[in-house]
Amino acid sequence: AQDLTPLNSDSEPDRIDWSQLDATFGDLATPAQGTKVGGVSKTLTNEYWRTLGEGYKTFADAQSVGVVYQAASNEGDQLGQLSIAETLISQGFDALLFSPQTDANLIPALEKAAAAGVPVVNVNDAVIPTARHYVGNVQKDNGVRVAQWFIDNHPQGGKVAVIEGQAGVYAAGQRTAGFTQTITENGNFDIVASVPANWSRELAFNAAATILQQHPDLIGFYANNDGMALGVVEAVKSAGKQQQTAVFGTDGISDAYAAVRAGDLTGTVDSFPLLTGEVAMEVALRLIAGQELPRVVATPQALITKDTIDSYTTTDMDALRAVLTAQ
Amino acid sequence: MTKALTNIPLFSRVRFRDAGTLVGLILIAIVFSALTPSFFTVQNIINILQQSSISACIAIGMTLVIISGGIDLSVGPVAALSATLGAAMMVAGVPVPLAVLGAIATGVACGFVNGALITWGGLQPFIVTLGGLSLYRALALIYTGGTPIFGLPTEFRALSNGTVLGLPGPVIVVALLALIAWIVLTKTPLGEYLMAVGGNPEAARVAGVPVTLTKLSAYMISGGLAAIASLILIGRLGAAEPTMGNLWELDAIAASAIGGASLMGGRGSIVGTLIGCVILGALRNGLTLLNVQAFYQLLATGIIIIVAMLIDRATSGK
Amino acid sequence: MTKALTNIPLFSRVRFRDAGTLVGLILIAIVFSALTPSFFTVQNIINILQQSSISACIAIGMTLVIISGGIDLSVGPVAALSATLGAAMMVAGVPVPLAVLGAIATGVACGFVNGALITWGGLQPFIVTLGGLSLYRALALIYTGGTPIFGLPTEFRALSNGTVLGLPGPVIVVALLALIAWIVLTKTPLGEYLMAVGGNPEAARVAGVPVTLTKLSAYMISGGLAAIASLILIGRLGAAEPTMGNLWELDAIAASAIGGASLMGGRGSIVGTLIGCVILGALRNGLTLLNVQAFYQLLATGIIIIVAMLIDRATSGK
Amino acid sequence: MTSVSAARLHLTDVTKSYGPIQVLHGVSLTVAPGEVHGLLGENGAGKSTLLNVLCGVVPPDGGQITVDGTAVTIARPKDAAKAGIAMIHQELQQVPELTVAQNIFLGASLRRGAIFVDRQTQEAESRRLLATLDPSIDVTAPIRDLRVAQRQIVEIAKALRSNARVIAMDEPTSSLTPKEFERLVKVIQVLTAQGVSIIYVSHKMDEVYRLCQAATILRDGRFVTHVALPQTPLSTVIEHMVGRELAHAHHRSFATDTVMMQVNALSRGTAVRNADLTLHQGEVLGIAGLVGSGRTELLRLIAGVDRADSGTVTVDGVTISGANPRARIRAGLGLVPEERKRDGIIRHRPITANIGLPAMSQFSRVGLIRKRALHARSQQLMREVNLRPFDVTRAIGSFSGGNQQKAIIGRWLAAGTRIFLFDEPTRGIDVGAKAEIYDLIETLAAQGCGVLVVSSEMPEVIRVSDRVLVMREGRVAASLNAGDITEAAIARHAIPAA
Ligand SMILES: Nc1ncnc2c1ncn2[C@@H]1O[C@H](COP(=O)(O)OP(=O)(O)OP(=O)(O)O)[C@@H](O)[C@H]1O
Ligand SMILES: Nc1ncnc2c1ncn2[C@@H]1O[C@H](COP(=O)(O)OP(=O)(O)OP(=O)(O)O)[C@@H](O)[C@H]1O
Ligand SMILES: [Mg+2]
Ligand SMILES: [Mg+2]
Repeated sequence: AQDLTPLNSDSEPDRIDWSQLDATFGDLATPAQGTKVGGVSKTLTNEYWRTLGEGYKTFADAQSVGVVYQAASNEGDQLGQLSIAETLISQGFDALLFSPQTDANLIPALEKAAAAGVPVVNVNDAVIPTARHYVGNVQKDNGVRVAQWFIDNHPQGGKVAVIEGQAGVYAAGQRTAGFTQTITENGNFDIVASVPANWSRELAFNAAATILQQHPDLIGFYANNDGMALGVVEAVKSAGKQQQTAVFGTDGISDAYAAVRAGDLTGTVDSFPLLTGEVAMEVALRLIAGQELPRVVATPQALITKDTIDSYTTTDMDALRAVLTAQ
Repeated sequence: MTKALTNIPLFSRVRFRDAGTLVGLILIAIVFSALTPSFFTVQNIINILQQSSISACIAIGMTLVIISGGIDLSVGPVAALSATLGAAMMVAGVPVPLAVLGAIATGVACGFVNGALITWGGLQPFIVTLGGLSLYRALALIYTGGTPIFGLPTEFRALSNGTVLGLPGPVIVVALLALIAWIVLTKTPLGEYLMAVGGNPEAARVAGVPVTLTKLSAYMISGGLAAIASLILIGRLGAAEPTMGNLWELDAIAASAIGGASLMGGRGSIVGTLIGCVILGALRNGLTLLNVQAFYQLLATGIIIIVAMLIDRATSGK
Repeated sequence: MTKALTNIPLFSRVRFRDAGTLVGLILIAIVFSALTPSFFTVQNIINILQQSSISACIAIGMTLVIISGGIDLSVGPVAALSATLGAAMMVAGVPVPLAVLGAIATGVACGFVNGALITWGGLQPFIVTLGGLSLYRALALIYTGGTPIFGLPTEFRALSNGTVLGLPGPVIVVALLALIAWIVLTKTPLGEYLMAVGGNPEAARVAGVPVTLTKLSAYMISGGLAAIASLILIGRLGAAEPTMGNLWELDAIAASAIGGASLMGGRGSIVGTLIGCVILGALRNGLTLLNVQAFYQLLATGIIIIVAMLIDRATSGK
Repeated sequence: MTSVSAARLHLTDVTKSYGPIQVLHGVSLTVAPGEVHGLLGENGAGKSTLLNVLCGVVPPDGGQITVDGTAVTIARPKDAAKAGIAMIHQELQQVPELTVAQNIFLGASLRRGAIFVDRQTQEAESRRLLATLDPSIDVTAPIRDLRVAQRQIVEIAKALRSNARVIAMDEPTSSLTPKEFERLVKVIQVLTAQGVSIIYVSHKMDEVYRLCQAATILRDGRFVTHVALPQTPLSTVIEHMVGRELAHAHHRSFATDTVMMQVNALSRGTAVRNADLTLHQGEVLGIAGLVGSGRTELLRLIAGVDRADSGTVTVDGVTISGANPRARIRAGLGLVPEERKRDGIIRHRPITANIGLPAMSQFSRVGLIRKRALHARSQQLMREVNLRPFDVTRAIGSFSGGNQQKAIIGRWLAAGTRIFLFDEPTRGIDVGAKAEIYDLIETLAAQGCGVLVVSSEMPEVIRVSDRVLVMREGRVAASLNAGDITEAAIARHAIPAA
């Protein structure tokens, strides 16, 4: 693994879009009988990761492949996740899908797997620099898309605020950076606050209430995930500013969809966890079959607002694939 | 002067003790007021009170438990479990008062389990409630499958979001609860028992204090208050999440300690704890108003907790 | 038989105490072995030991602190701060031994700050280290700007990843540290002092125990061990992250308590703590092998911590 | 002997073991109505355990209890209260943060309405109970602000609160002065006149002879005999208690002219003001005074436990710079504190650890404790003072109070201390051991050590001292030399002028 340059999933040149897999590498060969794939997720307390797991499972079921999907007990249990990953390796899987808590915490497991000749795919979020295979979206792009919406819809600019996730977490940092850079470059906007709420709906609510009170003319919030965004929505509502203040989240969980439909949440950046899960499983199976794939397989994401929501159905994967491919 | 004060015993003594905590709060308020004009406005003060009300609700229960010589690390998960059960009932159409009672009963039941393991099981409170921290969280997650419960009835949410005389509902509810807790602690036998059980369990037992019952009550009250806090919160947020209440225990313990409770038991004050909650709330609020960057917020929180304790110690003597 | 045993005093008394914890571990091992054949294999046992080694390193320090009547909630952030500083030095080309010393010195220094606030500042350990929990984390984040430090020298990483006689390096290092801690606790004046200070600080002072120094040592050792744990971990990971060490304190406290330490101070055992760590490690390993879903793992963890304590209490009498 | 049927209280065949160690071997006790009944025995004889069984604090393994002819089962403290039995505990059982009144009514608070504590009535009632004992105690002050003697008085008041038919008093006067004892005598007389029975445990034989009509003597957890008092001579009683005859020794002096320690103008607040004293080699210097006269505080200042506002302590001509116990211990000082439980013992640790604590460096080599040497030395020392039970590896908390005291003294013997600071050294120590401790003090003096002895027992001060300082309101009011040491002289200097 020494020959690999440290992976930056956002800028790695050796990449392919998910939609090009079939076209470039042909249809997936039927996996051998008894193929087993293990998944290690960040946590199951977040719908995003549960849905990703469902993606693994639906795709694996279709191919009659066994899956084990394990997760740490919470989003901060880094050593626990490592233990789980190592324990899985010792059980002899044909491929592993890791969604690490941090950039580094699963490295020993990755190395162990490499030593055992088991392919490992780093799926989304934190990026293991030595990962040979990565499937996921561009974290920074989440923030960029929301910033773009503000630029498009409020050409005259205005005050905006960011509700950040846990300090020091990769995804939180990237999403915030994407938003902040894009909107600052535009020059018309003023980021009046960018404060952490540790992925907590309650803290997000409190922070938003405080910010709104200090800046009654705020035109929008960007929250690093949907849970926090829904907390912000409540704060905006209780301040009676639904008409004036837009609220965006990230992840595209079902509650966020419902809130967008209801007109509470202005939008969310969906990175399609179910589809991402399917793609990741497909990549794993292709690797087991011995195919040489590019290092990064990029998965889609889209800004979901009331206007676009109907085009992204979340249940019919084939339809979704079609919509996204068409873009 | 001081002498005269301390001569009017207990009552003034308690007041005097709480004065140290108050000084800490005032200093923080002065600093933030100097740094940002938005801090010291009626609106923002109400805001701080509102934001502190949930943690105050938890911290009141925690203070009683700490006074009894224990600790309750499981408040967050207990809150989550009560909230999700309560919310599920409401969504299923159970009348709001019944669902509220159900949620509180859940919290009290969890407290009872904690207390039973500690008293009859003879286990250490820290470890029992550490186990509870996993256990109740797991139950909440399993029950909900990990997804938040939405769609709470508006009449329920009105309680959390309404105001009375300009004060938010939660502030009034928690103020009432605090008053009751204060009365219990300072005016009823249970209060004496709590102090006795925490201050000198052997003496309490010898004197015929119902030690087991007293400890059980403390954990049950803590569980019940956790449930009430969770109800206030879901009323405000409109959703009951199984992951809610993360790290609430640390906030509550910090508030109790800042307010003068001794983690060795036997000492603590409801008024002090309330001030402690407001200190923590004001801190968070002020840092947000100042738009302090995440890392530095963490830094400031750590420093201010320690400095508040140092001020408190310096002013309250000894 | 039992009578004969307890007549050989102190030594056997301690052993007897730890036997309770061991029974818990054996029961867990039996259950998992029965449920999955992969559990009781040499490879998997080494695996469990390796996974427990880091938490054991932390828990040893925690046990000493707990025995001295304190608690150290700041171990995780102290580990993160030491690791990032040490890693930065290595990456900057400082010779590995020097960087290692630097990291350990950082941990010890953090421990000193904790201890100083507790002894000279007269603050409660819980609240000081709760403040430290934010403070040191913030320093680590600010220092690194929130990004991990990669590119540790291979000769450094070899220490963590090598094996001696089939045992992983970390296991051997931690076993050595545990041996030293055991000697310190049971065979040296410092050990006596820790027990005395935790058991009755005032009497210890009157008897000429250097109370301040003893407490300081406990926190400094805890900080130093946190740093060593962090070095082992970054050796394994090949990177130092400012966010590492999350929730380590709870694991360490749980292990100490399972191993028989009293959170009131004055009592605890290194052997017990090590067994406690292995219990927690075996638990996680076994549940993963059984492919128990995350929520149910959480449930099992909570239940097993409590059951282990109940077994322990039942077998060790009183 | 009272007939069983007419007895107020009748205990038969009470047995009790702690683990493998049997503490009570079928003890019986009978008390008549209105009788003050002594319960006598050496340290560790089982007196407290028996009373604790009676009061439901400790569950017995066997035995019956009859009160006024009815058999009662006492499993919890509440049962004892219901049966009309109250107890004054040897170890003060109080809650430091609660007020005097709250402590007196702990577990039985008076109510106003259904839920509120009636503070006012409790306080008035407490004041009434304390009126005869010590009216100066502020019933609204938290217990932690009270001195030991006052706490003990509160403990007595607490036992009086419940109008019990039987009051068990376990060394109620261990930290009281003769004057306070007199007040207690008055209270007891009123009680017995009302038919209340009292079980009185004390190591102060003069008190026992003064108060008791009869006594039960225990030795090693067994009933030895029942004696009528004061008919039975003291020597016989003591012989029953200790199993041998005690030689009556007289004071011997070993004082020299060599100054060992000099205390100059030591002050702390109003507790100790400008205290000077000189201690010579081989001298036993007694310090007498009323409760609160500052004796304890003076010793604590000398021992470095509390920090002095001003003043110096000079040992062998060298002024000790460090104002902490460690520095003073290094200079050869050692304090046997008044409050053993709070300042003396580490409960869960064995006797050996408690003994070795100040002398760890002496008992270690290359940083490791020589456990064997410590064990051997502890055994030797504890054999000398006759520790009971003789097991230096047991936790000190499981020993009777008197035996704990022996271990604390042993601590300083092991540390090679040259200046001993004894604060009420025989508090709670039996007659046999008392004599042993007097001998010990004499031996120390003979070896050239200097000894300061604070004691509220006048006979004790007179018995052991070569010279006596009398303290009054924090000052050293007088220094009495050999010929002038009498109770009258001490009292004259101790009592403040009106
Ligand atoms: N909790 C305990 N565990 C083990 N042994 C105990 C315990 N309490 C008391 N003992 C033992 O029981 C015996 C009797 O103790 P007890 O306190 O009744 O003596 P006592 O007659 O009151 O002595 P003293 O005059 O010193 O107060 C002693 O040998 C003591 O060591
Ligand atoms: N805990 C305390 N709180 C308040 N004052 C105290 C306390 N302890 C001692 N004092 C005061 O210090 C002075 C000296 O008390 P000290 O205990 O030294 O006297 P003593 O002669 O040893 O009496 P005792 O027989 O009670 O031990 C007294 O005036 C007393 O009121
Ligand atoms: Mg006794
Ligand atoms: Mg005294």
